[in-house]
Amino acid sequence: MENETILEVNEKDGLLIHQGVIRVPYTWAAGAVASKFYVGLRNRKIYGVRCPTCRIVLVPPKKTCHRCFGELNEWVEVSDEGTLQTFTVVHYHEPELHPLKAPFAYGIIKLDGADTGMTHLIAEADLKALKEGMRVKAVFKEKPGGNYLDIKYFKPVKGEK
Amino acid sequence: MGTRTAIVGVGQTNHTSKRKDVNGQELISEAVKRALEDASLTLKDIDAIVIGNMDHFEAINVVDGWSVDGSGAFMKPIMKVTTGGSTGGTLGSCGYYHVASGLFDVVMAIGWEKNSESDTQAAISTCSDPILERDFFGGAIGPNAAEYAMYMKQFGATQEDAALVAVRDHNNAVKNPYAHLRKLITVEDVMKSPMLCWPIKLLDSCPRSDGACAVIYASENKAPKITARPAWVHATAVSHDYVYFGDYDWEKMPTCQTTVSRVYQRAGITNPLKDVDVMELYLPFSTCGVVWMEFMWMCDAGEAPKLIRRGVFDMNGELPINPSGGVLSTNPIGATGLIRIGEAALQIMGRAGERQVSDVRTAMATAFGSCYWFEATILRSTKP
Amino acid sequence: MKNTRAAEDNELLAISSGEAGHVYYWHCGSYMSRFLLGLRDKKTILGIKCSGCGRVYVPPREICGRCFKTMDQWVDLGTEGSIYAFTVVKLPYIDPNTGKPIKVPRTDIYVKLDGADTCLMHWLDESDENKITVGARVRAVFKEHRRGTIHDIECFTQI
Amino acid sequence: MERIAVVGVGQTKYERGKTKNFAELVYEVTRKALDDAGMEPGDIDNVVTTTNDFFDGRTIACMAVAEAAGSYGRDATNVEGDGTLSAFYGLMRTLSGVYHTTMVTTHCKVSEGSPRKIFNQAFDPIYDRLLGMDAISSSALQARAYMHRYGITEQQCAKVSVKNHGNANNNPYAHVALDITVDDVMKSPMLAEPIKRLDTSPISDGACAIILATEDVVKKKAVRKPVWIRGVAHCTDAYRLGERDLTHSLPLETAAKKAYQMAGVRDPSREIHVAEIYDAFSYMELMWYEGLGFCGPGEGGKLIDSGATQMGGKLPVNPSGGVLSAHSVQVAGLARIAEAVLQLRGEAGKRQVPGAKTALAHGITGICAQTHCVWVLSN
Repeated sequence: MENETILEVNEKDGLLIHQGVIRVPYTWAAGAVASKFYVGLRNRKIYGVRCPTCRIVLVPPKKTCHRCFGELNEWVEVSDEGTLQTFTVVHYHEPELHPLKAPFAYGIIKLDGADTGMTHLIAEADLKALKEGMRVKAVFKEKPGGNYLDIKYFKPVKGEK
Repeated sequence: MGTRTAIVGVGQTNHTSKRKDVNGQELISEAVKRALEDASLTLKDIDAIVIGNMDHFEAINVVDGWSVDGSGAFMKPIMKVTTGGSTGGTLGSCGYYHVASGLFDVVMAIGWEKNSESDTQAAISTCSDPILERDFFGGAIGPNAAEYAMYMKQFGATQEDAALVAVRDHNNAVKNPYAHLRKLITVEDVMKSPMLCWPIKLLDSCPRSDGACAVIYASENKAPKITARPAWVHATAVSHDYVYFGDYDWEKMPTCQTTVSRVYQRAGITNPLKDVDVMELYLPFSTCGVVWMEFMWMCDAGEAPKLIRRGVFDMNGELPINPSGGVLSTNPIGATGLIRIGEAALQIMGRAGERQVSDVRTAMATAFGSCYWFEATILRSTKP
Repeated sequence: MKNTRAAEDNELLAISSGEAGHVYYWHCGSYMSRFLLGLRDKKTILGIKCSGCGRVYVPPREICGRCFKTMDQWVDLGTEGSIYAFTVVKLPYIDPNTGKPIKVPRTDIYVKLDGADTCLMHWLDESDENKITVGARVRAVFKEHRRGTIHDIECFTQI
Repeated sequence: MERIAVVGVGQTKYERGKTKNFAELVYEVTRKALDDAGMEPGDIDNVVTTTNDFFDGRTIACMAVAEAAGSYGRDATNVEGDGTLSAFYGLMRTLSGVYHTTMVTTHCKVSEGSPRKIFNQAFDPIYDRLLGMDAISSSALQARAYMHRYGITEQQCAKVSVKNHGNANNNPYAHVALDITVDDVMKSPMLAEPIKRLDTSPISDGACAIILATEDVVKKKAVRKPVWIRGVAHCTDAYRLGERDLTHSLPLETAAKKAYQMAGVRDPSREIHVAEIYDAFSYMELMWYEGLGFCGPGEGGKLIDSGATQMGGKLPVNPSGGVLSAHSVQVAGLARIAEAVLQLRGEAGKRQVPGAKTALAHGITGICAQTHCVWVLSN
């Protein structure tokens, strides 16, 4: 069965169903821009880029502005605190996908100093008390791995219910 | 009748084995910016975009949406087309039909691949039917090797004849600043390179590359305003005849024969050696540059080695093939076919730099992939 | 991936997908199922003939693309044929099924079964290319334990 | 634009776990579309197939359906995305003067793969893919943003589910037909707030094909009841959710305006007689009402409350039951076109909107409907 695509064969009414798995491993180059962002997270700093034409700060950063197609190279540090724009509390289980166990929340957070929202996880929170406009703060991972989860999640700022 | 359509701009990245400094979107944007610059246009002038690659090389679903930051498709129409190795040809056709339909004036086709992000052979082997063929599909090399083995036996051709094709393409690439492999080689180098699948050796084979290419198509109203010498599309054709790899009648390359006959007929070409000035052919192996010549009406059966030995297809020959260095020197798979079209267009437009063939009026580009599918495009300096 | 000592401005990171796999349940459909059950239960290879053009297809399928017609003439092709093409794979590329390198050398062949117009792909139990010739006669070797996959044929062997 | 007609349509019944393979599904619908058009395979001069390598579990997935779509000996190509986009490419090819009769096919067996993981692969591998979002959780972010901004209620979304699942009772191709109440929807299990089980579309397998032809072909072949394409447009939003206005679909509005302009439609709420739109989740139908100009911004809830979009209303939306009752992903948009065609021919059976003369079909693709494609058709 090694080197065979088909792992399981199911038969029903003379018809076969073949079960297999595709496991092609990928390594995606983050590129210079995202790398700089992740190096920043390692130092607990969140960087964005300013588009001089559109006068907006984009977080996470990117190389080209989607609006004016200009090259972005004006780096700015933004706050690790921001406002929750929208969110959802997830109740179903998808262990191979979800970094947290349901129930947990996803949100779009506009960090102070940024003009675009950042999608992320919301935890250490009373999920029933989440609301739009709520203040949240990034919780950094102890041992950064150089990826999006170097921010573990966002949590409500103290004083928020 | 449809709108007459021309290519007015071409941009490509400096292709290489691995681009760590950019992600996929950023790689794409390099080609897009160069194409816009080549045509002296801005993104505002682009009415629609088509993009393509092969999904399992990078594992990005809905590439059209993902690409926006690189392709410039924000608040524009974009769609994705893909047909495996021939994706680049498919993209060119799609760009052409966008304009020919009369619905869009200026359209950009983008092909890209970051082959470094996965194991190319693992990803490509998923193109075969999982129930039947996946575990036995070691790539296109097997049949192509057998094809050449039979050709040698039947016509007395040699491995050196194929090596001459490899030398031609590799050495042409030296003059192409965008090519991935740019090193002068000799027939001896080819013959001494490691045997991959007898009689095909390493230097007879295409590399895998990271790269992107963008080609801008414009309508007959817009094209002459954008550039003084547009490359007019006279014909495109494709043949997708087969489903299983085992179905293929590869001894006769019927998909190549069908496609080539169709474009020649549509463009009024009877003798390509006389009627076409330059060709950019998707030759995945040097051996194809020998065997397929007869299917492309270049010569009678088995005569190709004579033409190759005589240098007919060299830069200074009667019909230069692959001045860019071809697929043997550069192969970001989803872009490869589009690079052929872009290079053919540059030859017509007279913008091919050091690899320019003089006075090109008719150029042909092909693409090849999937289940031995074949695509072809004929470009001319005159309106159809 | 995590070179923390590199200078900040030059450090280039990469993101890895890890070992995740994607599970699929491919339905074989009635034609392919009958073919696979032929291997499993009768140790024979079935093809199908088009009443329009007379081509015999293996693997069998519902339609002849050339004639755009439904096919229903099943043909028992037996177990023998000849090698149409072959390649000895020497590059241990990543097996998309396991994420690990395949075992090499491995000989992939295109077999033209007697009476068929298309080829069946499989393995040959010979990895020395000097001992393999195009046109050589081959026979399917069946496994003892068969479950209705193409691997019910262990491999082909030269007669 | 030269007049191009849809001359034939074919659909499978949508269901989970269809036993036919990809090619057999596609052959079923190409055969049906040819019979429907009164054409022979020889009348088709080119083919556009639609595949997705992730759903099909193979790269170059279009290989599997080439014979079944009729690609042998013909110029053929392949789109990856919603079927409305493949049909649009088919329209371009038919208009180009190179071809005259185009077969467009699409198939998807959502049940064979892992749809949530497949959808997750649309997220950026460099950034937020690791969050593990899929169609439900990302759409939930959009649903809440939209509902919060305009005060749309969960009950109003539930009404879409009740309407469309009910309409599905009249559609023999539909996968999930239900007689349910708003209360049933509200009580169905919460998946990702505010989206509940009955606000979502099912996992369906199926295929659809349509044939496009020039006016000359329509005349020559004496096509019965051609349905004319009056306007088509598509448009794409920013990639990242945080860069979009999730509460208002600018690309939908843009595509709709362009399609209406081509079609000469000034007031869609009066001139469109029936619409088949891509309601992957119940809230989407309300948002798309607004983007399509069936009502003003934020008035989607009021429009469903008014009953205008029910069968018998002023502008019935999704008489077929829509995507909520059959969601064979890449097929869903082309099925909307096929359903619109049946309506305009007066052949929609029990789901027929009487006297429909102008119909709208709509498709989406991408995270939170990043791309929209709008079709206006008339008889």
